[in-house]
Amino acid sequence: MSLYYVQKALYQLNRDPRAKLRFESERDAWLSEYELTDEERRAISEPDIGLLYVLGVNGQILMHYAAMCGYEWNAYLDAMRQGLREHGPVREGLYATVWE
Amino acid sequence: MSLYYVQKALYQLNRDPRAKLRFESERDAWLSEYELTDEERRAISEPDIGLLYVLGVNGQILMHYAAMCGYEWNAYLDAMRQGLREHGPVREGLYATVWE
Amino acid sequence: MALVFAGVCSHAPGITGRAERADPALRDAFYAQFDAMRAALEESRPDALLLVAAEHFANFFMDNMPSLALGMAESYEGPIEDEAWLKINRVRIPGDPELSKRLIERVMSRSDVAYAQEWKFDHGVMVPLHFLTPRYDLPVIPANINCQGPPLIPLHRVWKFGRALREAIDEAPERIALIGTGGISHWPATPDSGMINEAWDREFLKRWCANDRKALCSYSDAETYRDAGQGGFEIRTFLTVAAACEGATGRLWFYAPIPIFAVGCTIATMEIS
Amino acid sequence: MALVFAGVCSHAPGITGRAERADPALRDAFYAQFDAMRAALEESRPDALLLVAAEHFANFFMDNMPSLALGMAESYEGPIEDEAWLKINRVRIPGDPELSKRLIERVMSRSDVAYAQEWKFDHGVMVPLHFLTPRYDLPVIPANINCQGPPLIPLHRVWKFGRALREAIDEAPERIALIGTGGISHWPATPDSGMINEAWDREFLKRWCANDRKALCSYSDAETYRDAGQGGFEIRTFLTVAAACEGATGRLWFYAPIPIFAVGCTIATMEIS
Ligand SMILES: [Fe+3]
Ligand SMILES: [Fe+3]
Repeated sequence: MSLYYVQKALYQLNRDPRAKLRFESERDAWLSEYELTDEERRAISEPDIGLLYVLGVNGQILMHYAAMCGYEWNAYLDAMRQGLREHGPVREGLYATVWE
Repeated sequence: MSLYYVQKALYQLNRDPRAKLRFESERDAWLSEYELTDEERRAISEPDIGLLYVLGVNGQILMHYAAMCGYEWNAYLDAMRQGLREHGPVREGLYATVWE
Repeated sequence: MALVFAGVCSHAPGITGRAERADPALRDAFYAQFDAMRAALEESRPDALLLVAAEHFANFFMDNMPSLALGMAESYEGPIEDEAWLKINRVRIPGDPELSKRLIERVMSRSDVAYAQEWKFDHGVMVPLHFLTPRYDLPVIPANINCQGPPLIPLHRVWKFGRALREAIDEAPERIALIGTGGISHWPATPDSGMINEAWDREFLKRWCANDRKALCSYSDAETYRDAGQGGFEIRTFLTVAAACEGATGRLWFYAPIPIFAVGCTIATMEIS
Repeated sequence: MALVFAGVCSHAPGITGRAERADPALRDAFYAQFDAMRAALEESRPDALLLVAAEHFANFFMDNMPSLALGMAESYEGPIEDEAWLKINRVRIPGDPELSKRLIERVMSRSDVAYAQEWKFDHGVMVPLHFLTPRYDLPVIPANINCQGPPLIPLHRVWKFGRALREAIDEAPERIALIGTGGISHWPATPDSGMINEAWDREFLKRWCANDRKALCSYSDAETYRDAGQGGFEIRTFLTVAAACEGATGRLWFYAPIPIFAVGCTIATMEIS
C-alpha cells in the first residue's frame, strides 16, 4: 500500500498549490503525513525520478513531478531508463502487472 | 453554485484537521479560497447556523460544524428553527427540492 | 455459496452519542437485538464483512460523488466524527484489499462502481461495527451507495448492484457476511429530527421481509422524500441486501421508533440457505 | 435526434507542448485535420459539446476512482498542468449544469455514473479544445472513463455507457456534439514513450469505422496491455462514441504515428444521420 501514498503525495503536489508551498517550505513535515518507507521518502525528497519509476509511480503522475523538478522531456525519459538500470525492473503498480 | 462552495468549505472543515487549523488561525484567508457571497461568508464566519440551514446546507454536514462551534444537540435543532423564523424557508439544495 | 450471513440494521449518531437521553427500556431492548445479531453473525464464522452503507459526506462529496463505491484498502479508520460527540473511540479496522479487488473486478461486469483505496468510516459504519464487531477484528469491506446528494442512483440499478454483489460473493472461496445499514423514514439533522413515519416503515419492512422486488423498487424518490424524508433515500442499502438474497425471505428481529435516535430502529435478517 | 456531431480525436501533451520537435509536414497535416474537424463541428451548430475523456490523475485518484463520471459544473478551468509545459494558457470554459443534470439523471437509468460539480481539465481535454473550440465559447460537458488505474470498467459496460449517453442526448432538445478523445496504442510517460503499434492501431480503426460492436468489445485488457500499452486502455473513449452511434459507420480523416507526440495521431467521425 505504500505505493498508494507515494502516488498520492505526488498527485497532490501536481494539483494543489498549497501542497507545493508546503513541499518547498516544510518538506519533511509534509512528507511525514504520508505512510512512506525510508526509500520512498528519499526518492521523493531528492528527487530520484528513476527510483520513483521503479517503485511503480504512474508516468501520468511522475512526468509532472519531474517537470516541476526541472527535468526537460528527454531528461525525464533518461532518468527512468537510468532507474531501470540501477534498480532493476518496476516492482509494483501498473507497469509491473502480470496480466493473466 | 455558491451553495456548493459553502458545503465544500464545511465538508473540508469536518474531515481535514489542516482546514480546521486554518479556520482557527487565518479564517478570512481560508474563506477567500471559496467562491462565496458576503452573506455566505458571514454565515460561516459568525457562525449563523440557522442561516446556513436556510441557505441549503445539508444537515449531515451542518450538524458537525454546529458541534464544532459548541452547539449542544438541542441548541443545534433550535438554531435551525430560529433560522427558518428569521430568514424564511430553505432556499436551495435538497430541503428546498420540489420533487415532480 | 460463500454468503454466510445477510441482514440489515439501523445506524445513527444518536444510537451511541445520545444513548443516555433515550427511553432506557426501549434502548436496551434495541441494544439486546444488536447483541443477538452479533451472536448470529459470529456463529456464521465469516472471513469478512461486506458492509453496505450510505455515508454522510465523510469521504464522498459533490466534487466526485459516486453512485456506487467499494473499498479496497488494507485498513480503515473511524470514526471521522468527534469521538466525544459520537461516543465511539477512534480505531483502525482491518480490510482485505486482495478480496476487495476480486469482488470489485467481478461486480464491474454488471455495475459501474468506483473503488477507493482509502476510506474513513463515519457513524454510518462505526455505529453498526461498535455493536457487531466490538473488537474490530473482522476484516471489513465497505460499500457505499449515494443516498445523500441527488441525482441518486435509481432503485432498479440498486437491485442490479445487489445481484452483482451476490454473484461476486458466491465466486469467492471466503465466507462472507453481508450487512446493509440505513434508515427507513427519517429526517436526520434537520429541524424535524425525531419525526418517524411508522406506518411507512412497517409497510416497507413487510415488503423487505417478503423480498418483493417489484414492491421494493416501486418507490419514486419524490414519494420517498414526501413520506419518509431525505433519510428515506437510504432504503437503497436495505434493497441491496434483499437483491443479494433474491428468492429468500426475511425476518424482522426488532423495530421501534426511538425519536432521540432520529430513526425507526431496525434489526432484520434474510434467511439464506 | 439531438445528436448533431460525433467524432474522435487524439490528445497528448506533446501535441501542443512539444510541437516544435515534430516533423513539420506531418504535424501541420495533423493540425489541418483538427482545423477541418473544427469546421465540421461548427457547421453542426451545437449548443453543447459532450467530451468523453480519459483523464490522467487531475481530478480522480485511487481514493475514489469512478469508472464513469459526468461533469455538472457551471464552468471548468484548465489546463491543470503548467501552462508553459503544455503551451496552453489557463482559461475558464463554460459548462451547462442544467443540461448536465438532465443527462446524468437519464444516464443513471443504465449506467452507474459519478457526478462532479467541480472539475479541472487536464491536457486530455484541453488539447482537443485548443483545436476544436479555440475561443472556449461552446459549453462543454465532460465525461470521464477510468482508463488509468485498474480495476477498469470492462468494454461491454463501456458500450452500455455509450448507448445510455445516446438515449440521454436524443431526449434533450439541445443540439449536442459528442467527441471522444483518447490514444490507441501508446506507452505515454514511460521509457517507451514514442513507441506506437501502427498495425494494431489500423486494425482497431478498421473495426471502429465499421462500428463492429463485437470486434470492438473483444479486446481483453491483457491483450491491450501487451500489444497497445497501458495507453491502449483509452480505446474506451473511442468505443463510447461508436456505441452512441451504433448502426452508423465511421470515416477516418487522419492517422499517422508522430513519435514525439507519443501517440498515433487520429481524427475520425461517425456518419450520423
Ligand atoms: Fe444515514
Ligand atoms: Fe491519455
